Amino acid sequence: MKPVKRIEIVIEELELANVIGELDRIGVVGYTVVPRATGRGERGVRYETVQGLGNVLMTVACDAFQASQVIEAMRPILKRYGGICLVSDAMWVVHDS
Amino acid sequence: MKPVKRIEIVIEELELANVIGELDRIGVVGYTVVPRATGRGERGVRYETVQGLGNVLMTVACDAFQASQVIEAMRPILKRYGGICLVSDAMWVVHDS
Amino acid sequence: MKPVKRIEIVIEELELANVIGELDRIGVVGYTVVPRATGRGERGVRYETVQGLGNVLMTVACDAFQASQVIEAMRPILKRYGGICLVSDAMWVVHDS
Amino acid sequence: MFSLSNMLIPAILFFALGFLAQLVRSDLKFPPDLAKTLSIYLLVGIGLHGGMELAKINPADAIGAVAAALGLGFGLPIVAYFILSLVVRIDRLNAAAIAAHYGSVSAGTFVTAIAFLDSLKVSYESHPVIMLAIMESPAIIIGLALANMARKGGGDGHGKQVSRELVHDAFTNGSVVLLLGSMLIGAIAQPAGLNKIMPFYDTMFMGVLSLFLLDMGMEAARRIGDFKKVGPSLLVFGIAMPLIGGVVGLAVGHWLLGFGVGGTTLVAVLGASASYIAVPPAMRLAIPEASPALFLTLSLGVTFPFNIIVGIPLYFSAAQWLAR
Amino acid sequence: MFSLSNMLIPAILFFALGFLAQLVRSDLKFPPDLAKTLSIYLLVGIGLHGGMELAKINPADAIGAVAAALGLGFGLPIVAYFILSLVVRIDRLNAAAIAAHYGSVSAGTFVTAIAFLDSLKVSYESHPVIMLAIMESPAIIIGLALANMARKGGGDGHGKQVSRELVHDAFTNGSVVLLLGSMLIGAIAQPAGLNKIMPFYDTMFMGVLSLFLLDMGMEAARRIGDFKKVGPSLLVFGIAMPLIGGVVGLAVGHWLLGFGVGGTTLVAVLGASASYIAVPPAMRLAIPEASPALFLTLSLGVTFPFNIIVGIPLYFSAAQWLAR
Amino acid sequence: MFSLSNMLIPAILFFALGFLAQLVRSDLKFPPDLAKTLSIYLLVGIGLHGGMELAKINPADAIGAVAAALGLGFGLPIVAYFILSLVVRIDRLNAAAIAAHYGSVSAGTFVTAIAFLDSLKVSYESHPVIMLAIMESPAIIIGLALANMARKGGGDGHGKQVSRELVHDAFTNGSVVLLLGSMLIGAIAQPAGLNKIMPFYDTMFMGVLSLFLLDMGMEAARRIGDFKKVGPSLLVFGIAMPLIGGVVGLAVGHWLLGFGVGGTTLVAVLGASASYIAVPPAMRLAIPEASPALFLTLSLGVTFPFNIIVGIPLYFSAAQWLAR
Ligand SMILES: Nc1ncnc2c1ncn2[C@@H]1O[C@H](COP(=O)(O)O)[C@@H](O)[C@H]1O
Ligand SMILES: Nc1ncnc2c1ncn2[C@@H]1O[C@H](COP(=O)(O)O)[C@@H](O)[C@H]1O
Ligand SMILES: Nc1ncnc2c1ncn2[C@@H]1O[C@H](COP(=O)(O)O)[C@@H](O)[C@H]1O
Ligand code: NA
Ligand code: NA
Ligand code: NA
Repeated sequence: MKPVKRIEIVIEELELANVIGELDRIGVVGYTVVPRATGRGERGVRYETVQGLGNVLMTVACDAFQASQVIEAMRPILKRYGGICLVSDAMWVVHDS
Repeated sequence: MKPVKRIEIVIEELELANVIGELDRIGVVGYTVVPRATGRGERGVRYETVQGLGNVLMTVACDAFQASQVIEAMRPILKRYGGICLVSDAMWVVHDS
Repeated sequence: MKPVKRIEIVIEELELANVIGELDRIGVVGYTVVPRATGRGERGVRYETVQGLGNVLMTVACDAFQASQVIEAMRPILKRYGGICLVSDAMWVVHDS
Repeated sequence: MFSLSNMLIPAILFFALGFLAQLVRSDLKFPPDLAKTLSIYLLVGIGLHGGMELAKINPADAIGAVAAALGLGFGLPIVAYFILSLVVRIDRLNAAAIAAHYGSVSAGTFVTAIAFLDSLKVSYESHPVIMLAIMESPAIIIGLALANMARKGGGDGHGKQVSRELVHDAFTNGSVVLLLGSMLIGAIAQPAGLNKIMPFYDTMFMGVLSLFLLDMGMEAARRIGDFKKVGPSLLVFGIAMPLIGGVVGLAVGHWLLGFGVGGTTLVAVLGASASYIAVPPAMRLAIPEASPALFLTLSLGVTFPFNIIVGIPLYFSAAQWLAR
Repeated sequence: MFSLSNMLIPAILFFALGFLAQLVRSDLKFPPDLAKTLSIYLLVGIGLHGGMELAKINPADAIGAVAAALGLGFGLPIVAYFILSLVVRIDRLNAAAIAAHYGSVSAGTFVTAIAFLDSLKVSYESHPVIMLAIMESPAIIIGLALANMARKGGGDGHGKQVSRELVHDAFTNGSVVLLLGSMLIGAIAQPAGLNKIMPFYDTMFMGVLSLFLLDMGMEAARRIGDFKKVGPSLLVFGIAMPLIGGVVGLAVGHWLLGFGVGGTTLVAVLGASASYIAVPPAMRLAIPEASPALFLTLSLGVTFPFNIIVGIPLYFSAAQWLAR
Repeated sequence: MFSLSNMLIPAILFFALGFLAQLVRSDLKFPPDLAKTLSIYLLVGIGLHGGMELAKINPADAIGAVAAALGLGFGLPIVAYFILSLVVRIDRLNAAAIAAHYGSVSAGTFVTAIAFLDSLKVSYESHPVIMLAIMESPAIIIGLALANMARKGGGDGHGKQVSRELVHDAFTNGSVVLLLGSMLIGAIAQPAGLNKIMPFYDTMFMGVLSLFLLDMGMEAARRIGDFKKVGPSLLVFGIAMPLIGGVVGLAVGHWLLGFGVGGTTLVAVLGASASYIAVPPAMRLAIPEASPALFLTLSLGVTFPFNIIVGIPLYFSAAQWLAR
């Protein structure tokens, strides 16, 4: 087991490609996405009335250094399009140990 | 980034309106819901055989004070209808900072 | 509220029965599953092209002792079939207290 | 007369196929929303057809059927409740929840009965469709009332609020709205427009029903794992109660309403069938102490298959016997 | 002449049923993917039919319709933008986003208009289908351009990249691809093969449309909660703008293109309808500052129901009046 | 004779449309469950039709076809395995997994072949349907056996348990159950009932197939991104292997089973097609070391499109040539 940061992101489905692009740039390979989330925030209620306008819930486990880069990359996206990003600590049951 | 409580709730879809009502009462605006979760607990296996009887997974990020109110509001609901409520710490990458 | 371990597992849907079998063996009753997750990891992108080949996101809340057993049970599965397992701390708003 | 070959109607064979698929633990699985979609289609289809037929009859003529439906809907759950409390001897809250399921109806069973009658070229009255729509709701109210009595008033604030919501939900639940709504549309829409819509329902109806029953067969077989939890006396109830409801329905259809063999069979099916769409969520909200494992296993896993395979032909034979 | 009984075409009644179901807070809910599936079916169906018809006409003949579609697609959002900025006086970014919706079209409204004409046995030209496909995209480009102007160039790197993507998306969005693609298939596929496919579309089309409108009725009514946010002057815009677009469409259809009553009605509907499939995601990406609560409520909650219930019969009556 | 215009059957054009939509990066997307729903429909449809036809022939007559199916199902994956290990020279576990896909069959390809034959008004024997159902499973067993050999027994407890499960799954997987089940229903159900169900399948079959192929076209094009991972020699295998399987199928159909042009074409398609429904999950469980990126890209991204566009007309021309 090794300590990692667990980043949990809720964004509009439309923004997903954008966020994955940022992960690629940073060099973060792994992520998991749960589609079709609904929710409510400062911008009101969001559900998938129209393709692309629902939320997705993304989880990224990575080390602290990469996490800080992901966080910085998320700031402008969250500002522009809304959504949330929560960071917490977890232990990763690594595949090969 | 600011420290928040991350509340994770699993309840029957039918109860969702009820829980959102409690959040409204407390003044918690934001939440995210993942529909169509299945699961197993003290009351056996739950999946959506019938509309409304599946689980949903709800995540609420809020400050510690609101969190304690949400927790109190959840207790009677969990007792009556089952489900779980987990609370942990996280850092919130705030939109505007 | 009582402190618990929150285990978060991402595996291929096909493996779900296998993992639940391990939980049964260990004596862990409760779990929640979110189906239809997609993701990317060492084995490339995973989405449900074919029934059973998508990811599911499983959450298990249990005490530390059971958690360590679950973790050991997950290691060979993760090695063989891929996926991730993250462990963190949470407080459980217990039903009956 | 009824013979084994009547069982070989495709709809029933598809139900058996689904059941079998699940028994041999096949990985066959229908997308979760497919069953919902198929049942929306079936409800609208029955509604439109029923509405078009009902438009032809004298409204006064339907009053008897409406009254009978209300009678069955309010009466049968009370019968079921007493059997459950006094004979099966389960706790009152579970008894109330289960009773509500048996007082209500199963549109899937009703449609299968129609397929059965059609395959035998037996005609039937159009009134039972309106009875189907009406009988969805009253049992929910009775279930709630029985539970409140069992709780000696159940009068905390929460209970009262839930009661109000429940009564609202009972009359606005999706199946009722779809069925009554499309019945109304079938009755009032201009015929030219209806003629453009009906091929969608006429051409596909039996095919859709088959797929629906294939899925329901799997769902029913999935419930077998819970038979242990239900226990032998409740399992017997799951077969005895449809027989009781069926007999009451036969009597109402034949003597009270004066229907022919087809219509009487359909009223029997209304009496015999148990809800698995509208009532479960209502009872879950109203009586959270009751176990879904019990009421779902009984309605979906025992009574539904019993009615599809054994009940419908039986009620039909009885209706024929009455009509001799 | 048009009379109230024309309103009783089932498609519109099903829309009303969905609306009502939501108003009485029924728990009726369509699976989220059902609406998408139904609209894929409807788009392919219109496309194939349109393509088969278009194959019969002289390509040169269609040039006028194509030009008119481009004119409407580029012109109407500019009109809408000025009304929104100068009359309704909302901020420029929201104005740009809303304008784009009104410059584009709603396939659902178009199909309902076809159902309406069919129910009155009114024939129509095949050109409007190609106009429907063409008009999906230009308004997106205009919306983007207006937003860039409002931002005084909007010229940061992010903005430019989004612009490039948006122009790409405008021409490759799903509805456009489905519609143009099936139109092409309808035009070039061998007739024997098409004859095997068309029963799927001919038999089911009106039935599917009814279910689609049932769902859209619920969706429209769900938006009523946001009327407060939208405010009275925007609500008035949601009804005035389709009337303006409808009048422009009537003029274009009747005088410019020389269509008959049916074709003119359809062009009016193209002018009057607002997009709720292709444009919302495009505007969300292009103008994140604009509020989806505004543009979705206007297009889905106000203009769509207005066109279905009032607009279509109105444009039709006007087209009849023009054709006297 | 076969000419280019045969390519213009709508089903194939829709496949091309889906492929193109994905290539131009359109946001067109089918709901994930739609493809599953369509393929349930198609499997039941082929099954019912096949069963009704098979009911007319002498069971003894079908023994040859059954034996041939088993021969192909057990033989082809072994051929594929040796080509993959000795010629393409990939590791044995990936070779075993890929081989299993090519020994099994693709119902989607089979149905498209039927649409192709129908569009040319070429008749065909009913036996290939039963071969389709039979050929789903054996290759899974062979794949497993080859993998166990590659692992030198693979004999840890886990391996043995997985093997047992796999053999079970091979014979109870959803497609097999649906296909055999509806074949049986088609053969034994009372004709009056079947006649009520068949319009659902007859009217819609080709339309549903088109939508299914539209979706498969998108899915195939999505796989192009993985071509790099697959590498040139495996890509060549993805085209060579269907040709080999097609030739074997032609020989079996023409000489061994004595079928006409239509039936021979269908047997060739069975030999040539690779599974993408039943085998992938089986191989994922049995040989977790094998890469899904390889076997899915080959079967869905290379062989499926090759068969739809080039293979089917080719095998048909060859069958015509044999039948001269
Ligand atoms: N406090 C919160 N807790 C959980 N989810 C949130 C919270 N705030 C916002 N969200 C999610 O983020 C989405 C966009 O939020 P916003 O940009 O604030 O409207 C919402 O639709 C929710 O799904
Ligand atoms: N220990 C647990 N870990 C994760 N989820 C749980 C746990 N216990 C219960 N759940 C979820 O809560 C739902 C209701 O639980 P219960 O009321 O205990 O039957 C279950 O269907 C699960 O989805
Ligand atoms: N670092 C990560 N963060 C979040 N999810 C991951 C991560 N790595 C892998 N996953 C998930 O686990 C699945 C299998 O991972 P792998 O076995 O590494 O290919 C992926 O499809 C992802 O859904
Ligand atoms: Na009943
Ligand atoms: Na417009
Ligand atoms: Na093959």
